[in-house]
Amino acid sequence: MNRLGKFLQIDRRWIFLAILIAVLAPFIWPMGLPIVITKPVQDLYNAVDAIPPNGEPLFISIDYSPSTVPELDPMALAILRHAFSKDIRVAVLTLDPAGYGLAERALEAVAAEFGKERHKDYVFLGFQPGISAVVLGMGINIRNVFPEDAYGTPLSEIPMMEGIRNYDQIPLLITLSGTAVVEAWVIYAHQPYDAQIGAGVTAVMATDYYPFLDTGQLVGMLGGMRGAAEYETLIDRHDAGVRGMDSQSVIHILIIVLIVVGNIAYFGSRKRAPETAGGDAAA
Amino acid sequence: MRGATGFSRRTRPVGGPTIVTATLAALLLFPAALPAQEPEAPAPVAAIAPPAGVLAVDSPDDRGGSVDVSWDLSPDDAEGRVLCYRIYRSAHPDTGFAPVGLVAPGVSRFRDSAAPDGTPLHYRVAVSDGEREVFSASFGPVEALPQWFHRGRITVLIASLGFVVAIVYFVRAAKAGKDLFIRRLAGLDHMDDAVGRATEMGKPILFISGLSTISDVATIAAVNILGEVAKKTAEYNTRLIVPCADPIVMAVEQEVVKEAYAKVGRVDAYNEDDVFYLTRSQFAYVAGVSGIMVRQRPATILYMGMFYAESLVLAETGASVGSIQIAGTDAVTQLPFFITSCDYTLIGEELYAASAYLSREPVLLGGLKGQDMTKAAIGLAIVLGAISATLAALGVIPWDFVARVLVNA
Amino acid sequence: MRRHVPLALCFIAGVFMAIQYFIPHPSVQAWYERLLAWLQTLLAFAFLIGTVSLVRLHAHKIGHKVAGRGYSWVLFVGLGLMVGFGFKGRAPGSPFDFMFQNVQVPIEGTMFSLLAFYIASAAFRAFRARTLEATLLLLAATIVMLGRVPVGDLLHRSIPAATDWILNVPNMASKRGIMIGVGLGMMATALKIMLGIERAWMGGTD
Amino acid sequence: MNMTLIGTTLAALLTIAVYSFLYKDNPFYKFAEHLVVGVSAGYYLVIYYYNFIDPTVVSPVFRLRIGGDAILLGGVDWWMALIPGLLGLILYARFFPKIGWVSRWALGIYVGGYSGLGIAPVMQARVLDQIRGGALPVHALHTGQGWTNLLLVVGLLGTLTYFFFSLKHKGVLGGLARIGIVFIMVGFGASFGYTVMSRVSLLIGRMNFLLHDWLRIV
Repeated sequence: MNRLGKFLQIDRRWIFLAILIAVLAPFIWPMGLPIVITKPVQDLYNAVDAIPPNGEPLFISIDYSPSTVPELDPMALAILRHAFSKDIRVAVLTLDPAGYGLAERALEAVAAEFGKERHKDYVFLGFQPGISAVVLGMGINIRNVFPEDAYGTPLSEIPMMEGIRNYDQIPLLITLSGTAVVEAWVIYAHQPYDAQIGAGVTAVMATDYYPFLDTGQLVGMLGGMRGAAEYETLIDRHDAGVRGMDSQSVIHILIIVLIVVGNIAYFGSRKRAPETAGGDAAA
Repeated sequence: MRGATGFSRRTRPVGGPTIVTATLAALLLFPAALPAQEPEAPAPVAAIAPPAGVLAVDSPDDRGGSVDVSWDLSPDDAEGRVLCYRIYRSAHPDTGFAPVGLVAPGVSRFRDSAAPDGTPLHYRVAVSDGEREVFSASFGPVEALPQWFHRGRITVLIASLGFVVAIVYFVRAAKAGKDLFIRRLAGLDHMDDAVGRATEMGKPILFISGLSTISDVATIAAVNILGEVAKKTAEYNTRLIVPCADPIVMAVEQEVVKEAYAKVGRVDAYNEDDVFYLTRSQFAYVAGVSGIMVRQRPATILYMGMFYAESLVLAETGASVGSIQIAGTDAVTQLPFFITSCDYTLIGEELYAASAYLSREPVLLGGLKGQDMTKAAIGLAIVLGAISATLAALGVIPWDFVARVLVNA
Repeated sequence: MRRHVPLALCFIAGVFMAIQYFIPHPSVQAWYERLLAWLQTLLAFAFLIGTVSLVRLHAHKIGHKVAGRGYSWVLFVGLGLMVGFGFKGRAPGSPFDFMFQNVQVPIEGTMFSLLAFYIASAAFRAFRARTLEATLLLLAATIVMLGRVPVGDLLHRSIPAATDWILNVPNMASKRGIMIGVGLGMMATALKIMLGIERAWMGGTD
Repeated sequence: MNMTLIGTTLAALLTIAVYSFLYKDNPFYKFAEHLVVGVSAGYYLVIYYYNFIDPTVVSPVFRLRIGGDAILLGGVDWWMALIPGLLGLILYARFFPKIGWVSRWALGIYVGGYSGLGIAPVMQARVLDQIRGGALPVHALHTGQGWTNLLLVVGLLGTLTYFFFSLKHKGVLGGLARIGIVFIMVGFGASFGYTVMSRVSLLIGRMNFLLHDWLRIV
């Protein structure tokens, strides 16, 4: 085996070390690279922007758990900031038991930032188990599934919820999720009740939902940390999303360099020693 | 598509003729719209014009308790004088109206989802400019009723029935002894080798049936494959380890493995502790399975079923301990990772074909034939749809027609 | 009784759940909701069976003095604490919540983040332009990777557009095709289960 | 030393224990691994009990309450709550070999119910809607959109053909299937590339936790 061939057998722990360095470096030297806005993000932004102030509330379903916080939390914050800055009322709920604390924290933080009043400008409905049952139930009457808000106030006593019965009075519902919950919203809220659904998903789920954007089953979508960064750029409020994109750039380039170098080594070593081909089968 | 089951969100623009009609109607109907017991609405001279053309119908395709109300916007809406529309309901045509909802200006429809079933109901729509409310004529009677059939889903019903017929027909044909061909599925051809390799090396085989519950059809497909794999490991006397992430899946898989061992007469070799529950929690499960991989160093790892983000952690850990890995999943998002990290991967529907392929049971092969025929029909539908859309775009046939066909298809 | 009853129950439950989709009438929907709640409850009951299996496996390790049995004790402590705390109270700030937030969440989050390392090593190891298919895979991956980060925009103007095109055209076409195929496979398997053709779930007794 | 700090420190040490697995398997990882398996198994046992068994069975049957409402002993609601309880209990029959087969009754309902539940929505969302989305006009090949639509239609047909199992992939069918696999591979490459970002995001999140929440150095 020649030197190039040996490179292909390199201990993968060197790659791990390189990744670790790459993720830590931008923490020390921020770069602040520019962000381009994509259509699904612009669409979602426009949909939120079109909601009349102090009217029917924007619903945000915080359907993620702590494992996807780095990608989805910045989205929640950016959308909440957008809504509150335009005096749009917000109702937050969660279909993930682990999302309760996350939803509450994000909502209270941004509401305090804009001096918003609970029950007048925003409401936290809390968690209900049984995803499809909740989504379907909200189509009949929100009060059936959320008889009271997270702190025990009956919905009938919450001023901003007056007249809000089901999806017909919800101009837009945004689900933020790292799982297939998005599909539940599409199948059980959009399909039967024609609810307008927007989504914020992890980068990995995003490709899955492109067909739904195309068919109009989703109004718009934020994909991964970049989606959050784009939204932050649209509302002109840079935060964790934009910051994280620097680390992202470095690691993406590193992986591409690894692929390129790996292929050069592979073809170089094969010319001289053709028998080294094999090992892991290609697709 | 949209609007097939509910209202369109678009509001009607108020055109010239509409304004005239609405004003006329308002003038004509005005007195009737002012019942004596509604004191908050005195007859003003320069009042805003009430909405006309109020229409209330039982909401279609629902479980009852709901009425759809629509109206023509007040002519004053376009001038921005309207604050809101309030919808009133009563059991009588001209008394006892109570508000049931409120909508913003520019909106000309409302779904009253609290309507009592089976009672004659009357509706009125009042327009408000902030100071007073002006009522429309009442419309009625209308009854809210539950429906026994969801008309919007007739296409789904027909398509589903067609599919059932296709499957049943080919299953019966297969039972009758028709010879059925099945194309090669690369990963599964190596199943025997993979089991054989484990036997030679004296190392176990790890079978991971995904993280989903048995309610996921992919998990059931995995269980079917496990049955075939267990038969082989029983024959070769190779240890089969099955860590589960769902307790019901575990219960089912214990049955399946035990039965497979019994079938080849090796019930003594079955160890119930090898088919066990770890935890339902996604990455706690991954932590546990990764530990099993690095300590047991299985010769072969099979990933079959529904997978989420954990796929690559598992497959890379498996690759690092030198296992032969065969994966199969219908999780489109995870397929790229299995393809890069595993030796063979069953893509999407191939997972469902696997049990037929491995068992060669005629009824299962028949079902597969039925699927293929449906696929051919779908391909044809897409081609025909594309052709008619093209013809419409070229102006040969009207778009209306295509739209109708596509929406109802 | 052993074979026909479960198959009959399976058929009846399946047919009911399938046709309720078309019947909005409350008399049917009420049963649908009831049955759905029963199914979820059934799963909840099964958790005890699963936990018993886990406990038995590790009790076995301890009983037979298998190497590393100390870790089985660690597992028992974790399990015991959660169940003990859990039945006392689960509100935020409770010991149950403390364990969840400071043991389960960080370990799971960290396991998840290992993917950043593994995705790099997988790309390096497997992305070799050996065949046409493999080449397309690695080219598409590289372009999309560049297009997802701001650096890509700086490198060449057309990279984000190319990324969008790959995601919206070839990616969409293949995803849609796979989705339809998977849909057919799912429905066929579900149907075969209801009809009792596919019966591996009950041990495949035939 | 308050509880928050203790919690954060515990979480940070466990985080580092898991990362040590990247170097090699070691006692710290084994400790974290067994701990999290135990803790999470306990978590789900408790959560599922309180979210399902308690409200649907235990509360109505023994405390005669559904949610906040009282029910009658022996009434319809009471019996309806008893059924899932009995179904759940017969699952445990598997612990007694002689009557183990009874547990299949509950499994039958479970498996059958979920099988049936999926059929129509899958037909709607995964098949019919996708056919609608896939039938695009392919005229105007002098524009980008025309070609895009043509590719979408051809790619979709190719992918579908690839999943033909009962015919040999030869001739036209073989050609289409080949086109299909090309599209599939490009799609997979795109998914892979697209995913890198979310994985790195998670790593950034953990590093943020260690450096900011725990050590407070950034």
